Amino acid sequence: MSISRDAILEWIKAYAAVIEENKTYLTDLDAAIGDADHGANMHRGFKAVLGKMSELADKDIGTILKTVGMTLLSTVGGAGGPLYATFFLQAGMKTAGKMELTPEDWYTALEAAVNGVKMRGKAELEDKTMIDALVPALNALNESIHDGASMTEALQRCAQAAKEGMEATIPLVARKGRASYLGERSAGHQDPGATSSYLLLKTAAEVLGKA
Amino acid sequence: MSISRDAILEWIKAYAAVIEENKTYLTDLDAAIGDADHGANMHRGFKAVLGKMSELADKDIGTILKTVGMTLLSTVGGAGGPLYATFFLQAGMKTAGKMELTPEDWYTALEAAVNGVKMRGKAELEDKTMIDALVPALNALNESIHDGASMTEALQRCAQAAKEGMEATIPLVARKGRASYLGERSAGHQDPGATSSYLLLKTAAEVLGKA
Amino acid sequence: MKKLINDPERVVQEELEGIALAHPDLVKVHFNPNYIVRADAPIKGKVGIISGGGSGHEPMHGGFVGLGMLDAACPGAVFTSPTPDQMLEATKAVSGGAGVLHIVKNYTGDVMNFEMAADLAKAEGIEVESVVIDDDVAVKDSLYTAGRRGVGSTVLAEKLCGAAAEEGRSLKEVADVCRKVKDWGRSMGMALTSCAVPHVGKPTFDLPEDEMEIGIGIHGEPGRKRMKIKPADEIVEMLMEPIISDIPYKEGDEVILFVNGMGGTPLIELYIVYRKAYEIATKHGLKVVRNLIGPYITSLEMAGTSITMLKVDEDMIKLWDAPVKTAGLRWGI
Amino acid sequence: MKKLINDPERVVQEELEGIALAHPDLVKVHFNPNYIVRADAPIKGKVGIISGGGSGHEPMHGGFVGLGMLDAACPGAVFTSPTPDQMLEATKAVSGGAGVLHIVKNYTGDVMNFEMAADLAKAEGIEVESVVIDDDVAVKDSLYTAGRRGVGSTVLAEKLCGAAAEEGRSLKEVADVCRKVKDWGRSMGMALTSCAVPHVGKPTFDLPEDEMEIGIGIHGEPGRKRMKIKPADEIVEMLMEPIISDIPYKEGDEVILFVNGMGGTPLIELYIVYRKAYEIATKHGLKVVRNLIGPYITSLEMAGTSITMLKVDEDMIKLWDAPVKTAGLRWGI
Ligand SMILES: Nc1ncnc2c1ncn2[C@@H]1O[C@H](COP(=O)(O)OP(=O)(O)O)[C@@H](O)[C@H]1O
Ligand SMILES: Nc1ncnc2c1ncn2[C@@H]1O[C@H](COP(=O)(O)OP(=O)(O)O)[C@@H](O)[C@H]1O
Ligand SMILES: [Mg+2]
Ligand SMILES: [Mg+2]
Ligand SMILES: [Mg+2]
Ligand SMILES: [Mg+2]
Repeated sequence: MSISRDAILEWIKAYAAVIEENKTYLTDLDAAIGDADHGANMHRGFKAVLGKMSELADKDIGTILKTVGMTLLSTVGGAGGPLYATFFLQAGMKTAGKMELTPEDWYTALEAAVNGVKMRGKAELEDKTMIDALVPALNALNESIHDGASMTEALQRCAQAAKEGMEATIPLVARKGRASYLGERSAGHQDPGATSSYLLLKTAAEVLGKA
Repeated sequence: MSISRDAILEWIKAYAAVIEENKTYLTDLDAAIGDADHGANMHRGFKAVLGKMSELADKDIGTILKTVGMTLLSTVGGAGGPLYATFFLQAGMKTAGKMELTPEDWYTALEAAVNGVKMRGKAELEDKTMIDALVPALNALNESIHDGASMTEALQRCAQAAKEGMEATIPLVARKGRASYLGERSAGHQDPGATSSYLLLKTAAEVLGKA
Repeated sequence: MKKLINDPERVVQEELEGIALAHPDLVKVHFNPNYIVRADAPIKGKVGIISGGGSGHEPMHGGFVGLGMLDAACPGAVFTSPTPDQMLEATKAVSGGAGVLHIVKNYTGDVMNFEMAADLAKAEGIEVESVVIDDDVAVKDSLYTAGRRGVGSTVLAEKLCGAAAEEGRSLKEVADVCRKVKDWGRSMGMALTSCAVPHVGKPTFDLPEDEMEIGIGIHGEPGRKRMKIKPADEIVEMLMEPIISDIPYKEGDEVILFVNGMGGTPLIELYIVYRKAYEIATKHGLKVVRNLIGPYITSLEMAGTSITMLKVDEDMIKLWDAPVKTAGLRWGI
Repeated sequence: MKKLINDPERVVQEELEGIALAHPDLVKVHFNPNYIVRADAPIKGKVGIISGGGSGHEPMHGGFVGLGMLDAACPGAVFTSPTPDQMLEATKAVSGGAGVLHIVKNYTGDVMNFEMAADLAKAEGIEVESVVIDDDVAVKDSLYTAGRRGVGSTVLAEKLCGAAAEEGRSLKEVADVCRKVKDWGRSMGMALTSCAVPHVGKPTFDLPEDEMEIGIGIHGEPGRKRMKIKPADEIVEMLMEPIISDIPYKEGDEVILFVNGMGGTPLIELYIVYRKAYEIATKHGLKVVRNLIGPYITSLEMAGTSITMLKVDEDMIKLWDAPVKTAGLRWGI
């Protein structure tokens, strides 16, 4: 089973809808330990991405992902903007010219994306950032592929790991991003970026997994 | 029966205490249709007046009342300041050199005081100001004296008329002072200046009436 | 309502101490009676200009003392007009022999106290002219009432008269500039929230989360009417319409457009207000030749805005552009 | 929380339209991408200076564009750092051949976006230096975290660097001035109330009537600790102590003392704060040689204050006194 170009477009569209739905939720999470804008930022970005959909109708996966990245870069701002932009730009580099992705291709793209976020933000595991959702998710995907799991299952295990990583941010004291200014007071709250990252991979499981 | 110098000092001291007690009440009245300072203004003024009491211990009534007026003039400010200052300064002029007052002297002093307030503020009856308490009070005092009432009774009828005048300000639409900016919205509230004027004459009845 | 103060009774005293420490190059602060006076006062041969009023409207008036604006300011207690002794002493302190102008805002207390001070100063041989600013179109004008309040035009009058005095004009000429501002300036304000007088400690009025007051003064007085809150553009229309229709401004008239913040409204919102006010003025054929945007005549921490429009002639524009060096307004020097 | 706006999504757009109408003599406003640039940019041979950050801190940064300060400012959405394309275009618009300085506040988003913009500008052949201001002593400094936030020193850096660039200094020299401010400036803030981001519509945090937040940032982030509200003098001590003990200021050091309003705090209170801050600085043997008092780096309508102290040498005092002509800060011209 592979992931088609159309499925990728579906994923992006579905995620834009998920963001719209979770805008207030993400902003509320950010209000507790940040500056109350993560939902609005992501929403502004993915609304702009939706506006690009028509011009992407016949493009390859690399172009689609790079366009998403460039659009996020110039519309989101804040920390989330460059990080998610880098995520999609890096994934787009690895998928340049491709019209469909094998599980291995998908892994390679996700790995580049996550490394891009690490490189850009210099956060480590347990700094209470999106890295805490992305890295376990990437590892879970890797293992699933090695275990010979189906694409659907691999994507589900990936999303499940992201969810656990997101939840594991709750007790952490933030060391990166705006929440770090709070010191000990940041403990007890779920990281908004880890949450939007989990939602991205959950949407992937839902949309790409049935492809 | 006459009013002694000491009784006048007692009256001023008693009124300072009444103002202290009614500070919040007067300010609340002023908050509704003015700027929430009448209580504080009068309190500041009469606190300063109390500070002058020792130097007035052996002075005549005229000097006492003029000192009260000058002190109010330089400490109260707002509309209340010059009006009450004028009240006491004018009363002081009419009582210069006197060590006690007959009922007629008291009437003459009060008449000059009320005329001073009228001249200074140019308010008419029913403009919703202290005039609405002072003028009926003055008239009642006049009638009582003509009726041959006792000093005690005359002062009581004077205070009673001030009270009725004060209450009659409630339905009025203000035409003078800060409350006039409210137009129709000033109706339904009791005028703070009329209230402090009533309290002044009520204190006079209580203190001077038993002299 | 929370405030950065130590003692409600000492707010003005401590503020004045802060001003004295902050701006010794510009002003001297005199205590008891309280007034803020230009560091180099009196200036021989120059008309002195003083103003004053209750505190709580900062930077007005103390922040406008300095070259090209006021010679002295008399701060009263919060929202309470100052007393004649302050005004008399300030008048004497700035009297350089050419007379002194009193710029008075039309409130019963201010008018009476300044009147008494002017009488006392005249008795001491100082020539005094007084101009009473009454520009607030929210208040119905009538011979039988206290008339209109003095608000935003006061700031513009202080700037223009200050420049005229600095140029060496006579007391009558400086007072004439002030009378022009009085005649040609109109204002109206609104509030989203009340302010709280320090010694009262609670908001002067209660305003529900979805309501606003239109036609507010600068002392936390309730406005002319209360209504559901509206978008900024509609609010600006409600303020501009009575201003424009009050004076028969003619097409082609040049104006200074002053969008004032009441204290608690951020600058970002004032520019949104300015945008619409400019559009409305322009649509009426008025030419906005100068502007002022910011919290200049405030009402403690009140959220809201007032708009002032002043018709100007060439001379007034020249006076507006002249150098001014005060803590609250500065350019050209 | 009530605001004078039309549409939460259009706040920045309409504010920029207002600025464009208000200050055409000082700035041009470019839309899409959004930036505010000096009317006379680029200036040949002069180092260009740009800064930027989320909106909601007005007058910073847009109000500081003009002669002697910034060449351009990039406003992001409210409290959200702007994007690299804005910064790139602004960099190109102010590049006069002598290089461009990016003054960046230390927030992850600002740093990353400016980094990407600098890379893009360098790729287009423009020499860029970036200095990241991180002066907030409320935040513990550590190699393993995002470090300290950039707050009040930014305003002072923009003034001093602007003057240095105006004098014709080289990119490295202007950046050196900025690094001095970064090294010698420290700040700390507090809030009495929260602010509300327009599109959220409710306060970012809830603060009971008798409590305050100490160590607040400028984005409505909660502070380091919450406590019962105290008299102003005690609050000022709590802010000054960590500032003074963070840099080993020496007796006799000269400083600029900057008392900033967070947006909703009236000037009268800032002078009460200044009074105590001055006293504390003086007691520590520091000489307050210049000051700045007012709302310059705000957090929407938040009530509160921040104090910044910057040690200065003779050159920095000269740069401070140099003429500046912007909507938000002006003197000497
Ligand atoms: N250095 C970093 N590396 C990875 N993720 C980060 C980093 N800094 C912040 N983040 C993520 O960004 C999220 C906040 O994004 P957003 O609210 O859009 O930006 P900002 O913090 O600038 O307002 C945080 O919840 C966190 O997950
Ligand atoms: N022109 C006037 N004549 C007589 N009394 C007046 C006049 N204007 C105001 N007052 C009285 O003054 C009172 C308000 O006093 P106060 O609150 O101390 O002054 P301010 O209105 O300046 O704040 C009013 O309630 C009214 O009774
Ligand atoms: Mg955020
Ligand atoms: Mg009053
Ligand atoms: Mg008053
Ligand atoms: Mg942000």
